[in-house]
Amino acid sequence: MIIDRSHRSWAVASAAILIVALAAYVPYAVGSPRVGGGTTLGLAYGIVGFGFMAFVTLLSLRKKFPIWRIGRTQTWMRGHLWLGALSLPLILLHAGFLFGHGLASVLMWLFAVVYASGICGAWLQHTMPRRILRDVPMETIYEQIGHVRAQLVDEADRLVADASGRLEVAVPPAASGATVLATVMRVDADVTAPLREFYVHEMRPFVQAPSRSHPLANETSAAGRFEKLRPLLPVSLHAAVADLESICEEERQLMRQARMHGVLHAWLLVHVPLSFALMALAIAHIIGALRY
Amino acid sequence: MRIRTAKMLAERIDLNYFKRAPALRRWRYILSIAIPAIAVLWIAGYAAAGIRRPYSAGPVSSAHAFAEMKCEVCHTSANAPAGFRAHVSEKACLTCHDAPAHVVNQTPSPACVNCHVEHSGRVQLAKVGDGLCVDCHGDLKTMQGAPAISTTVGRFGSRHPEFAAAREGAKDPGTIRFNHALHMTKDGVRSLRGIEILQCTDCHKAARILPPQGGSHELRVGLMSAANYQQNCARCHGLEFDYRIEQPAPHDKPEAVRAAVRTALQNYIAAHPSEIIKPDDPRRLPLNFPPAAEPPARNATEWVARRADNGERLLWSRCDVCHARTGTVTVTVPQAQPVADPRRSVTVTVSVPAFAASHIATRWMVRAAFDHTPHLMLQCVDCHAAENSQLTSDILMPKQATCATCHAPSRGAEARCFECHQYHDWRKSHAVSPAFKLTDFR
Amino acid sequence: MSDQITLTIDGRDVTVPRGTTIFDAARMNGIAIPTLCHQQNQTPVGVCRVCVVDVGARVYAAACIRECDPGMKVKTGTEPVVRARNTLVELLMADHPSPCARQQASGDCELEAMAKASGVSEARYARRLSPRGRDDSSLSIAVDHEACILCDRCIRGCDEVKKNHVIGRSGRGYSAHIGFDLDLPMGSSTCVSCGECMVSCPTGALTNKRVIDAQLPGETLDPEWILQLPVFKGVSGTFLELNKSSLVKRRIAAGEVICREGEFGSTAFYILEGSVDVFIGTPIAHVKQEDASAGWLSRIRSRLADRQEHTRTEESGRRFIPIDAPVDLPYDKPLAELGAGELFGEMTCMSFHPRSATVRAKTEVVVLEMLRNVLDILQKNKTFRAELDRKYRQRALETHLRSVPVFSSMPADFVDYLRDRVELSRYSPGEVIVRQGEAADAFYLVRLGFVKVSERHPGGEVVLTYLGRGSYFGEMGLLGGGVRTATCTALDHVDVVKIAGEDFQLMVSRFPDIRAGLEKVARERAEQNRQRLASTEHVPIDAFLNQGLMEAQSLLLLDLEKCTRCDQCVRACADAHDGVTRLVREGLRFDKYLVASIRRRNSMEIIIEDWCIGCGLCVRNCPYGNLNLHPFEIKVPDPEKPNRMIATTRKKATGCDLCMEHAEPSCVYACPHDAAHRVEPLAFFGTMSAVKDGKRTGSTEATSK
Amino acid sequence: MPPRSIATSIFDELRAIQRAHGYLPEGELRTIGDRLDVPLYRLQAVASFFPHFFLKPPARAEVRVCGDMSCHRYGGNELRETLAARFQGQDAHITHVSCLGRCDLAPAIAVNDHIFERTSEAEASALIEAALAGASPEQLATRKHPPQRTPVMCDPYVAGDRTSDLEPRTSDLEPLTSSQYGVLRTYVQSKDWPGLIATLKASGLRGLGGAGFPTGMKWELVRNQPGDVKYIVCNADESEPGTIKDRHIMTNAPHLLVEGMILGGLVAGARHGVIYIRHEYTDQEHILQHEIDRCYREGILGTGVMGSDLSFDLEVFVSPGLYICGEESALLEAMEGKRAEPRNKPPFPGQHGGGLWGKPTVINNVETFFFVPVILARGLDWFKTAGRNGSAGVKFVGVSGDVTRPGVFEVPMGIPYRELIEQLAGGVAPGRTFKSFAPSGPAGGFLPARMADLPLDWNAMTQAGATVGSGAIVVCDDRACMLDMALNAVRFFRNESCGKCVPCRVGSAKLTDLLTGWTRGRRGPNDIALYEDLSHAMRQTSICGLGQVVPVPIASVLKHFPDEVDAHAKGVCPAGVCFRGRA
Repeated sequence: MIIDRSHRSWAVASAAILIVALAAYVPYAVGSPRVGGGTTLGLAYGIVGFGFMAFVTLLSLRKKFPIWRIGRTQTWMRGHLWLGALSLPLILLHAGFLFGHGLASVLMWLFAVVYASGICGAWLQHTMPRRILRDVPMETIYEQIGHVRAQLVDEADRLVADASGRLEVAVPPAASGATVLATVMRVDADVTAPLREFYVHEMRPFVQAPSRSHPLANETSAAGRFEKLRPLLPVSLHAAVADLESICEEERQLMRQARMHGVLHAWLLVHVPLSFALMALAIAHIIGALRY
Repeated sequence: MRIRTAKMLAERIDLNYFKRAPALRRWRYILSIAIPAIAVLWIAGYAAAGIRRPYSAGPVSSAHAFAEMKCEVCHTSANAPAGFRAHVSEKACLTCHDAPAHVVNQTPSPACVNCHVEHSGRVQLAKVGDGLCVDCHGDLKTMQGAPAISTTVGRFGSRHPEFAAAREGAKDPGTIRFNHALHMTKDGVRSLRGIEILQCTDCHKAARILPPQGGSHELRVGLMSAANYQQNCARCHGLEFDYRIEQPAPHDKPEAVRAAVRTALQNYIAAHPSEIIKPDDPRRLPLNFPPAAEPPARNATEWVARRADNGERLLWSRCDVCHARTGTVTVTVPQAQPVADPRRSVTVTVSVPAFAASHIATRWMVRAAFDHTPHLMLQCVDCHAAENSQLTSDILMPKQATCATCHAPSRGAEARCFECHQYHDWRKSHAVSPAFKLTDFR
Repeated sequence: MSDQITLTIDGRDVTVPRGTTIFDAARMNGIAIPTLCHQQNQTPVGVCRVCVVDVGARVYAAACIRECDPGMKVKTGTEPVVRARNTLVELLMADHPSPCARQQASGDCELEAMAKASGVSEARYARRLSPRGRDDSSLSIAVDHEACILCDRCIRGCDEVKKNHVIGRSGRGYSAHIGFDLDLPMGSSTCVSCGECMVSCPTGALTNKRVIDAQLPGETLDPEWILQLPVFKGVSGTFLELNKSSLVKRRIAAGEVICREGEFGSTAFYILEGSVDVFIGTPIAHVKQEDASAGWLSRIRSRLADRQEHTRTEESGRRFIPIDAPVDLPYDKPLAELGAGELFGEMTCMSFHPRSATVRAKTEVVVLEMLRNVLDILQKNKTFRAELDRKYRQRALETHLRSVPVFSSMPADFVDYLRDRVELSRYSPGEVIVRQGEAADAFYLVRLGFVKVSERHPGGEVVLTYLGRGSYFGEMGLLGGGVRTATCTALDHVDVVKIAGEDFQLMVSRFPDIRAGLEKVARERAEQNRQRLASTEHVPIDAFLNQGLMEAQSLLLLDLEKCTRCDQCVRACADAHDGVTRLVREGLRFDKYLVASIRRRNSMEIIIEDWCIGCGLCVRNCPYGNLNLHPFEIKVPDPEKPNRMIATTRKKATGCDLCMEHAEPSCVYACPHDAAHRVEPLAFFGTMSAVKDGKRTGSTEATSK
Repeated sequence: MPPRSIATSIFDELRAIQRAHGYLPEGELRTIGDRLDVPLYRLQAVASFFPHFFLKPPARAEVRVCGDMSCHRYGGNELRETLAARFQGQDAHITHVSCLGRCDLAPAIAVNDHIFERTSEAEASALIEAALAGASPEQLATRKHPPQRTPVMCDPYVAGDRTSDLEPRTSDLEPLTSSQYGVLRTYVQSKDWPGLIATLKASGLRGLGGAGFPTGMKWELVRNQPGDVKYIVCNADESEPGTIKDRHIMTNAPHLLVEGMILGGLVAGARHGVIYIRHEYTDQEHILQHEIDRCYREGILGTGVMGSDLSFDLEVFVSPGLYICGEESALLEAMEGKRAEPRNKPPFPGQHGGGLWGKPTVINNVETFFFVPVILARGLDWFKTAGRNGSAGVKFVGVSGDVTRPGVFEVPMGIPYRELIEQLAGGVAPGRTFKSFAPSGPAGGFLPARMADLPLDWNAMTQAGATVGSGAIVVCDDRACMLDMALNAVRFFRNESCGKCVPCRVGSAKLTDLLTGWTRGRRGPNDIALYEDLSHAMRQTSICGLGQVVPVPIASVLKHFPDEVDAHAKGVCPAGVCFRGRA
């Protein structure tokens, strides 16, 4: 979610809450013999802060039921961002800016990590989509990259087969674990031989299982590779070569997309589980606090 | 060119793909369950192992350190409703501690833990924050009647009322004329032993003050004792009244002084009957007592009477140096006649001067305690402006601001209420018998 | 001048009539000259050159076409001649997909036989690099251009022998190939599938196509017998012989079910005797897919999701359910009867749609069950069409007219008047029915299939609407300026009822309420078009047209600068639609937006009715890939034992419905990142392009060729 | 006024649609089919045959770059690739086109059917950008060079600039009569047709289109065919790379062509004549049409030629354009509205069943018709002695390629090629070596420079294994790789093959592939045998001359430059042309 002008009311409200909280805290911190969760105000901070955190955590539950008409997810997301952001000052006020001991300290650290990852995530969500849009014009659905890739292999196979008559690629049984392609090719002076050779030995392994170390994974070296290939082939094949090049480009973009998608979503691996842990421990903390 | 129409792109997609979670999402699910589970297991593990440290709110005070791992010592659940809440009860505290009440008509009667907050580290529980006091004293209400003290007390140095003694217009209630400036002159004072430079401590000494009713708590040490004639004044301000008698008159009530003078003279003449007729040595008479041209005494009684009158006159004038004479009183004294028959007792009524009571204040701040001991590194005059004081009525107590020079939050010296004031009225304290043995906590 | 001439062939003196070709002269004398392009029943063309012989001239002569000259010395088998001939065979073999379809099927590919005979085992020449491809569009003839040697035999067969004039050469030089009509796919051409071309073809280029290898169950018929049936008059006997297994006669006892709604089929039925009931047992109304995830969870879901009961305005006023037969079923009582001489299952057979209704024999019936190839032939057969049309006029025209709300009030006498005056026409997929700008001379009622209505614009074509059975078109031209305002194109096999202009004018003048109804609809249509076009002024129309966005009423746009690709929208869509998503997060791009789904409404809408039969036509025709077929498991009553329920899987087309039962589309509602938007495309992109001041980047994908 | 055309109107119909829509939409084709009652496949057959017609909407800029022979020498193919790369992704379709007939002003390109000569890359780019920006054809046309009109030396009617010192034998000719069509007038009055034929036979005038069939015999043959309806056709479809002489004649002496055709028509008994002109020669078409209109106005054409009882109509037929249309029977097919596929011969056009619409037809080249009135006007003796070294006559030759003054030259027969190339055409560029020359475009093969001393003479050339052909001399200097030139020539034939017969359709493609392999150093051990088999089959079995001459360029290169060909097999291109761009 991009934080833009449409967030103004949220920002104002958050600022107001923050100001109120701070305003209440100042005399409290000055006047009260002690600060912290045990005091009335501290407890109040704790309750409100926990409330925010709980709401913020509920986003993931809300996402499980996308069509529930319980407020637009977007609103929830805004709440997630702003109330989540507010929860830190409130919890700090609750704790009197102390990290506490034992569980409380673990909570604080967890909270810090969750918060930091959240900030990081917000930043990523702010920037990565633009980068993906810019760098991966042939983007597809992340979950379908494998599927699309298989279709690209098919497309390339067909392309080469169409261009050069037949393509006999025997893939050894997967059980053997070998990735080397056994190929049977005609040996006569066939103008398409360089194409097939290139395809079977270089491009197909790349398209099938792209690796970043493969020469075709690099735009420049791939372009060079195709430039070398072209003069070996009759002009009539150049269209096919251009198509293959485009397939490689798509392949590269898919790799890039997978990578960028990983970056865009990896923080969630930290954020979400830890926030659940945080909630679990926070509840333990609350129980402890209520009991003792 | 490869044709990539929207439709072709869309058709590449397996329509049910979203039902299968990709690695990232799967890991998110796994971790979302695993990590909270680990967290719960961690906390539950401690609970199972009986280790309470993780959910201790913090280390307990040094005094209670012995019970740090035994929560139930304080968190008794016996009286908790439904058995869940285990807040620290008054009873738990009072098991070991005597905590007399504050004042009878205070409005709320806070629980111990309201002020003495545990789990805040190795602190002294007695040192409670001002807020707790200010809560009430900031806007004091009482159950009944108007409070005798300021009802709006706040932080020391700013919202704390000026010490009553040091307020504008306050006067020292003492009646003893004492010119501090005169005594504290740098040139010293002339005494019988020559020029003497006086130190404050020559007159003022710290003293212990015990609670009036024999309670166990000392009120405070290090108050200054009141100056004392015998110790501090007599050396210079002697009460000799006759050159023949070495013993000075006692520093006592006038009638006692009269009796003592007469007794001393009677005893002297009895011992020296020859001197009845011997006139006084004019050189040894006080300057303002010119020798009377009168005939020699006829008898001892007359001699005593004459000499006693002189001596008393002298002495009363001496009293007037320090004490304020309020008039005369009539007292009945025994007849000063030669006693033929000692069994006969004849009394006469005489009049003697009367003096105001001295009213020397020994404790200026009655609601607070001050200990001079920690302040010994200071010069007395740093706080007490005695050097220039010429009048008894001058208040020499420092003002609040003087204290706040150091006793301010920003200056380091303790400025909280408990520094000077006591919450518990220790006058009402009583002994408590210990409920635990040390071995309980081994 | 003598009529007989004498010449020498391979050293033998032969005498032949003047005008005899060397080939014939040699053959008459027992000398076989190999050839590929020559057939006795066709005019020689001399293009394969395999029959070349040495006549002592500068170059060899093609024996098949060269007439004998007196005293000519012909050598047919000298080493250089054979060498040249073998080279030709080798050249052809180089590009031949050996073994070709013919060789595989019957082992009689003439080229391969010749290659084998002349010892050409493997061509030494490089293979063709630009494939000419296959054409699988015809129902009865498979075309493999790869195997074509351009012998022109099919061309002459089609032209000279059958006088059908369909096949010709297209292109030039090495890229020349045979083409049908304007080089159309054979199935879309005017080819009548007479089979002459495939009989003529020496290789596997044109081969008989078996729709299914298996024999249809039933009584196989002798072509002679079939040809005696009036409706088969004029059908090629060769064809029937070749496709014997595709047409059977079946006798069905009363009460037996002939076909069942929802089933897939590939046959059509022609009733010879008896009558049948046609009915819909279970309109797949509101068929929902069971959500496999969790019972209670989905219950909670649906409870919280707060659906409104909603009837689409488009549905109201419907009184008939169109089915794959010459009758419509009344909405409230879906039952009809068909009798002898009627054909049903046409759409199923032609387009492999699932059956749209259940048919049960009312009496004992005799039907001809046929596969697509036979039906195709029949439909091209004038006799058969005439018979079908007669039937239609008699019984279906009236119900059909009345199924259109505007005509429901038409009195019976006028229907009678129209009965014989209307023209019944048929169009193949892609064929233009009326063309924008032409004079409006008729009014059309769609009988079968789907019609695309589009307008021409400088930037391209704007699709205005799609019409199906029960819709009509052509009224705007007739009521308005007399000029067609839009082009109507057949999307699949389309049958229309054509009411001539004067009849139409008569109708509207006699029935003012019909006129008013038509004019109202016409005004609405015109107004919609006008508004849409008026708002396009701000939008770069070519880019819009390229992407087809013009045709949308509402788009789901994903702002790719905001979208984190979290897939919430897809999940929400699936949740809202019984576990299948109608939203595919891939496809059109416009600027920074991904157009994830497209929704049309009013005249532009694709309404997926509850009686969707899962034919997939809409899915195939959707240019965006926004309509998809999903399998739904449903329980339907067993038509044979009404008390029993049987589970079947039905496919149902789905498309974005804007989550009509909710206030806001679920996808937009569920987007956490403010990236999903439902927009009205013209307004939205209009503003956007105005803001961007024309610095539009356009799409990188969709328009690339 | 001219009567209704005897040629088909189908191309006019198609052109009209194409003018209206920019291409041939399916619906329009269906409409014509219905109207003319022509099966659709016939329309498709011709529309897809001629590159002139678009079956799909054309690009905004349809750019066709010539890369044959001379244009190849001037970098036409590189220009095409550069432009293609530069305008990739734009609405410009840049493709190869066979010879545009501007060999003396190479390289030539056509933008939206307008031809531009000697086009640099910058000029071409500017043109394409103008076209992309929407410049109309008329606007583009303003950038063209107008045709240069120079008088023809041997024109008996016009006193031209006769100061040329290059042509001593023809430049001092004086006009014999001031009135054009004088010869025709004489013969219309005398009707001495057998005499005319005798004169032509005596002059030894041959068909100058390349085949060299004696003209007098041809005319006599048609004249003697039974039947009333005969036709006479002028083959002005000059499409062979290097051949530009007819363009020169049509530009500068249209009246002699028309006069020759009328004479031919009257001799042969044809009432109708058609000038079949290639569509790239728009200017010439206009010049001829203008001349024809003038003739109709002056009573030279039409009913009653010059007041006599003889009638003759003449029209211009614009070819839908292809090299194969230069083949006489293919030309007739095209005129009949069919695919321009050559017919099996016999019957020949002059015979019954072989000509236009099956009628006996005289078909001659522009130059042939041109020389008829010239010879008749100037007399046999002049013609016989006009040549050098015993050769008879005058010839127009086009010299192009690596010479400094390319152009069309009117030269005496028998002049040595070396003189023609090195003196008249200015020779190769300074510092370059004259390496080889093609005496007759691609069809005549390549001869080494040492054979340049051969005279321009039919017999001498035939003896040397070459041909005078159409007089399209293309010169190569030492920068040319002969294998590459042979490939270029073979590729031209492949591109122009009509596809009717197997040897030419498949063989030309396979031969191109084979030679392409050679230029890339891929020559198998059996390739020569393969080539010989293929060459034999093509020469012997192709229906028409195109197929038969496909192997000629490579045969001549193998014969005269074997070392250069062999070097390629070792991966070396002595001229440094091939293998460029290879890593």
